[in-house]
Amino acid sequence: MIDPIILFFLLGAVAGLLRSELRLPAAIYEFVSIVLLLAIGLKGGVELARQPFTSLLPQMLTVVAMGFGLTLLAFPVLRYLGRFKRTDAASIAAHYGSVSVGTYAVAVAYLGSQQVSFEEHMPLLLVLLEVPAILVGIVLARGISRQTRWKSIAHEVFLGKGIVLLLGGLLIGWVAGPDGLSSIEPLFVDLFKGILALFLLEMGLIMATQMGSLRRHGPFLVVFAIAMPLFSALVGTWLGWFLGLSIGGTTILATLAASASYIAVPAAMRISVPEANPTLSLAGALGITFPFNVLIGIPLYHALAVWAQTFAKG
Amino acid sequence: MIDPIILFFLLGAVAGLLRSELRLPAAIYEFVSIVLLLAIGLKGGVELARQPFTSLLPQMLTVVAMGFGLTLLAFPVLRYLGRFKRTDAASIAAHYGSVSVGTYAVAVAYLGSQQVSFEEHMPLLLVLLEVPAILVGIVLARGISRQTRWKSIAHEVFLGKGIVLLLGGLLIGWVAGPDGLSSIEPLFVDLFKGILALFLLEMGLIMATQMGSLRRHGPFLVVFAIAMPLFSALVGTWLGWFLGLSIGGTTILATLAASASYIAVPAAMRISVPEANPTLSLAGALGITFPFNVLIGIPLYHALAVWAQTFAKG
Amino acid sequence: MIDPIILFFLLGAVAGLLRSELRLPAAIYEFVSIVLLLAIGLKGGVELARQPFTSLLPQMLTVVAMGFGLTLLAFPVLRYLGRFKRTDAASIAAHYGSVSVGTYAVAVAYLGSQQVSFEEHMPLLLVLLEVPAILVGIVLARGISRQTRWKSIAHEVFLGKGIVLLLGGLLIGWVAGPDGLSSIEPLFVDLFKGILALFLLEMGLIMATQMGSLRRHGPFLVVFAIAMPLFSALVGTWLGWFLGLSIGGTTILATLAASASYIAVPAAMRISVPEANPTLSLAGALGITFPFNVLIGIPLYHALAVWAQTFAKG
Amino acid sequence: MHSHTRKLLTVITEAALESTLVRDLDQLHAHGYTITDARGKGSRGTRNAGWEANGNIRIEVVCDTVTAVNITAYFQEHYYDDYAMILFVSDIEVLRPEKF
Amino acid sequence: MHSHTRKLLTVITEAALESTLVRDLDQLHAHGYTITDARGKGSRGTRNAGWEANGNIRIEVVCDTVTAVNITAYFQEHYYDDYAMILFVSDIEVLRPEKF
Amino acid sequence: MHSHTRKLLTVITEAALESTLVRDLDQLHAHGYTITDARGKGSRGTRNAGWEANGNIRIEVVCDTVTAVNITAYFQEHYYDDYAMILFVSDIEVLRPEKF
Ligand SMILES: Nc1ncnc2c1ncn2[C@@H]1O[C@H](COP(=O)(O)O)[C@@H](O)[C@H]1O
Ligand SMILES: Nc1ncnc2c1ncn2[C@@H]1O[C@H](COP(=O)(O)O)[C@@H](O)[C@H]1O
Ligand SMILES: Nc1ncnc2c1ncn2[C@@H]1O[C@H](COP(=O)(O)O)[C@@H](O)[C@H]1O
Ligand code: NA
Ligand code: NA
Ligand code: NA
Repeated sequence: MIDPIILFFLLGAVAGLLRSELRLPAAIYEFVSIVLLLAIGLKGGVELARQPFTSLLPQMLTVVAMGFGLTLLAFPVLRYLGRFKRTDAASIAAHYGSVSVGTYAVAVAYLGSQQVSFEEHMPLLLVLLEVPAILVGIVLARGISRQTRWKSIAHEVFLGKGIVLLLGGLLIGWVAGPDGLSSIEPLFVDLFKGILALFLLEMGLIMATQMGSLRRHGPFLVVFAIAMPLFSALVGTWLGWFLGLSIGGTTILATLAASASYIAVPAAMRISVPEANPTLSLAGALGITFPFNVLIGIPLYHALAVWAQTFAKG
Repeated sequence: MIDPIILFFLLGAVAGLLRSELRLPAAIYEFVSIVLLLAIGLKGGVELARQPFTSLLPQMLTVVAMGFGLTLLAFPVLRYLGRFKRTDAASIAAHYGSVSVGTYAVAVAYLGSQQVSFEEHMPLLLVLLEVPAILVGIVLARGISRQTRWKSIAHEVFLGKGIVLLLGGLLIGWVAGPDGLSSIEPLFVDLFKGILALFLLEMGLIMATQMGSLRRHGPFLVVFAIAMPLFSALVGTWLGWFLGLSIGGTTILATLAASASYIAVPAAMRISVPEANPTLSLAGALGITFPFNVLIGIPLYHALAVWAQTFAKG
Repeated sequence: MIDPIILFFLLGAVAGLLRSELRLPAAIYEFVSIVLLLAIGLKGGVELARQPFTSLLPQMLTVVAMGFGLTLLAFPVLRYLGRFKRTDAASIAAHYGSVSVGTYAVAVAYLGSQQVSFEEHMPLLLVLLEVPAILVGIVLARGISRQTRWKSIAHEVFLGKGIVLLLGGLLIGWVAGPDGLSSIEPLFVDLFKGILALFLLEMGLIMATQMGSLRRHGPFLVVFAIAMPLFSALVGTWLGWFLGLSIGGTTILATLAASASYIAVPAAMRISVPEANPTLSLAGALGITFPFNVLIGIPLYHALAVWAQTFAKG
Repeated sequence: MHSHTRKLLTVITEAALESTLVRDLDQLHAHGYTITDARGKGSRGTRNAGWEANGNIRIEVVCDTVTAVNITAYFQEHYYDDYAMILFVSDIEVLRPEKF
Repeated sequence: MHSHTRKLLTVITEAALESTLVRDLDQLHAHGYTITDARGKGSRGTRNAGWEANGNIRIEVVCDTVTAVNITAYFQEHYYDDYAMILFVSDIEVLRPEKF
Repeated sequence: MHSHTRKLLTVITEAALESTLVRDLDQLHAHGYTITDARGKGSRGTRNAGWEANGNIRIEVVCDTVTAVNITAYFQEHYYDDYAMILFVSDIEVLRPEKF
């Protein structure tokens, strides 16, 4: 059965495509994303408190390597098959090598309603995956030159809203532990799916605004925006199996790999690689990949994880 | 005993009349109304899933006829007794032939605290009642001419924020059903009355700003803004009895009939009948009719429904 | 163990000091403070309904006297020891003679997590304490002259957002009583600490912006902003003992005394004593006193209350 | 650096008109526009933006004289009677005249 | 279409002054005003609008020269010393001179 | 009351540039600036401010002619090619010329 939060996304998309007057004020969009980011961080942090940090190191390193790898793989495809300008190819590759927090949240909700459990420290991997793709993207666009202002890039990357809230939530959850957080659960746990529904309503509206630029940029981008997540999900599934993750954990890792950033990376690229046309990456990530993952991808990656597990066993 | 949400309305009204510095940012007002509209829609949709659609057809048709009828009745009163300009009379009539979602929400809260149950598909009737009055109002103001741009009017009417959210909520509730929605209940059900309280606080503040223009437009508008809802409530009660609704359902139908729109209709009239002075309808609907219904009307219509039921039986 | 809401404050402060891109939209800040103010008022109002009003009169009068007294004491210290201009000294004194609702909320949360109960009518004292310091501050700055526009000052003081919401909440809670409010509890009670967490996140961000002006205004202000609350807390503790308050109640009263206003008083002073430099009082109240109270003060005042109680008994 | 003279047309009107006016501007050959939310007071009373029906917008259009005259005339004919609206024009210097 | 010259007076100042200034404008015979929320920096430091006490507003008044001079003089006398405030005037063309 | 002529420089550009431009303005000797949030349309498409990456800001700087020329030149060199940005200058009268 279809999860109602997906229906909110469809409502937003339809309203947007029909040019309805419906708009969410920007302040509401920010409120909703702040609560989601904190909630995801907090949940992961509580879990981190439960396990020895070192036991997670292999997963952390693998995931960082995956972030580097996927970006490096996407770049030549975009540059030579897609014939994008160097800076555009680098920027799009960075978007797809990084992750989308909204997609992650939908995957969590999906697994919840399917009653599939997963390793709760996934938010840590989410944070880690945001970063490497940005660095690779900048180097691909600029080369490694003396001129690159790494200090201001690091500032842009690590002090952006998304990372600060996720990381902050992780640390708060880690320090406070499950008991400490019980008093703020009504906001950050009980309301999570309701607030996610509002977020998806807005995402639907935003997605609809990307349709115009999508048409302008031609079919290659559309194909890439579906093929790349499918490929990345395979990589993610394989790594999940390799790391010995549960079915749920493998599904999440595949979803992370398949998702494309539309918050942290656009902001960083706009400042660090301004020559890249931002509408290209956003049309792909928001106009195609986000809805694809949310509507089709996540259940698919789940099936893939089940299959991988069975295959591995038998 | 007085419902605390009414006290929030009074707090807002008093603060506004005393010219307090208290203001709710527009973004908050929008947030609060978006959540209310979705919540009302969702609740109705869940109920629709439970019953055969065709069994509701008679009620739906009756209610649409009521919307047409009340607007057509109000117009000559305003035009000839009230001596309003044709366009002003048409616009005010449309406001009173349509419905106010805020008033509906207060009626639901009132019945809840009185533990009176009602037919849960009322949100469907609410949506249906929004539309006919607007169409009648435009025709009354303009006549039926070739020039009327019906396409853009239809867009204005059906794709306004209010209808999209109510209808969207209805559809989501209908598709997802009661189980599907349980995960988003903490936002859309548990918080409903708290958010309604904030909405009414804001409505009180807005009402207070209407007092000035009310004074300017003279006593006829004040009398109309109380007499019309009383008359409409009688019609609504009679139709409720005619349709075999429960006491709660009859109360709601009377309230819907008695309430005057201040969101959908003003927006549509401003674009489609710009010659009509918007402060007239808003002074009536917000300055008089809304507080009248909320403070006095709803309990009265409830008593009326009880009386009608007893009368019908005995 | 440290309360997680304090961690949100630290997260905001660190993000602000590192110049992160994280910002809460002003509309969200207002939403969050409106809900907190109403929630605090409602809770106090419910309690007022339970006890005879006259039995509270001694406490009310004592607290008003404390507000006058602390402001009158702070003024000469600032004027002659701190060598501030007359108007600046008056304005800063008014900030410290009044109270901070945010600090109060943290104290309530602290006592809650320590499972220490307190007299629930404290919000009434909170409201009362806001006012006298403002009046004293204006008289100290201006003298009592014919020119002082007391009417507009009274408007500014009593119809500011903070007082209207606190007082409104008190009245609503008082009229509706505990049963009446149960339907709005999910917003105003269950979410209280989560919303307080968001508020403190924002307060941390705001505090960080005060650091610059703090550096400019030199060490006296820093010393005053710590010494004054410590002294006021002693006064508050002594009065709590004198009034026969419980340990929890004494802790709250000490916290109220120690806290410095950053909402009601700045707004009133800006209009009534415009010559006073607002950055001085804000740097002290927000940059030093608020974090001091939240991180160190409240547990200290609690220990003090325990000690006072034991000392009094034995 | 060489600069060129253009007109800056500013329209202050009801927020409800936003999508209509934006369509008009396109048809009247404005190459762009900028909108900010506003509140205010004029001959049609106070519009304090406390809620949606009651807000103003402030539209700016940088354009040549002919376009400014056309837009002014069109808006005057279609909206002045029925909507809260004021409109004024000032001279500005721009760098890339081909844009406007 | 015939246009007339008027003055556009722009005041940027602390949000806390809004209701006071609006009252002043009425008394100084301004026929209207438009307000937008703003943030900024000047000689009195950064005002980043992160919270209520720290926001700016931007007030525009279309009026004749005499009114502009009066408002400027009044504001200068009453607010320049104690509040973050700047004020500037430019020439504009309007269509309905009787309105301003 | 004696007034002096200065320049009002208005820049409309992507919100993402705000902190960068503010730093630039300080280095280019602007004595202050005012920022409002905006949305709009230009040669780089519609920017409707529905979400953070898609909003505009409107920066105003009151300054002397030299500073205006410097800022214009600097922005033109560094941002015109890669960012949605327009820039225009008008003449204004100010009261306290030493401030700007
Ligand atoms: N003299 C004025 N100066 C500045 N803004 C004005 C003036 N008159 C009107 N406005 C603005 O234009 C809107 C519509 O004006 P009106 O049609 O006169 O009600 C008002 O709500 C104000 O925002
Ligand atoms: N040179 C300037 N250009 C544009 N806006 C300014 C300038 N100077 C000051 N402002 C604005 O006016 C407000 C008050 O200025 P001030 O009194 O100089 O602190 C500032 O917060 C800015 O928003
Ligand atoms: N002709 C114009 N009039 C007013 N604003 C404009 C104009 N052209 C562009 N803008 C504004 O400047 C921004 C960037 O312009 P552009 O670089 O042309 O896309 C747009 O999003 C508009 O807000
Ligand atoms: Na990815
Ligand atoms: Na009606
Ligand atoms: Na105090």
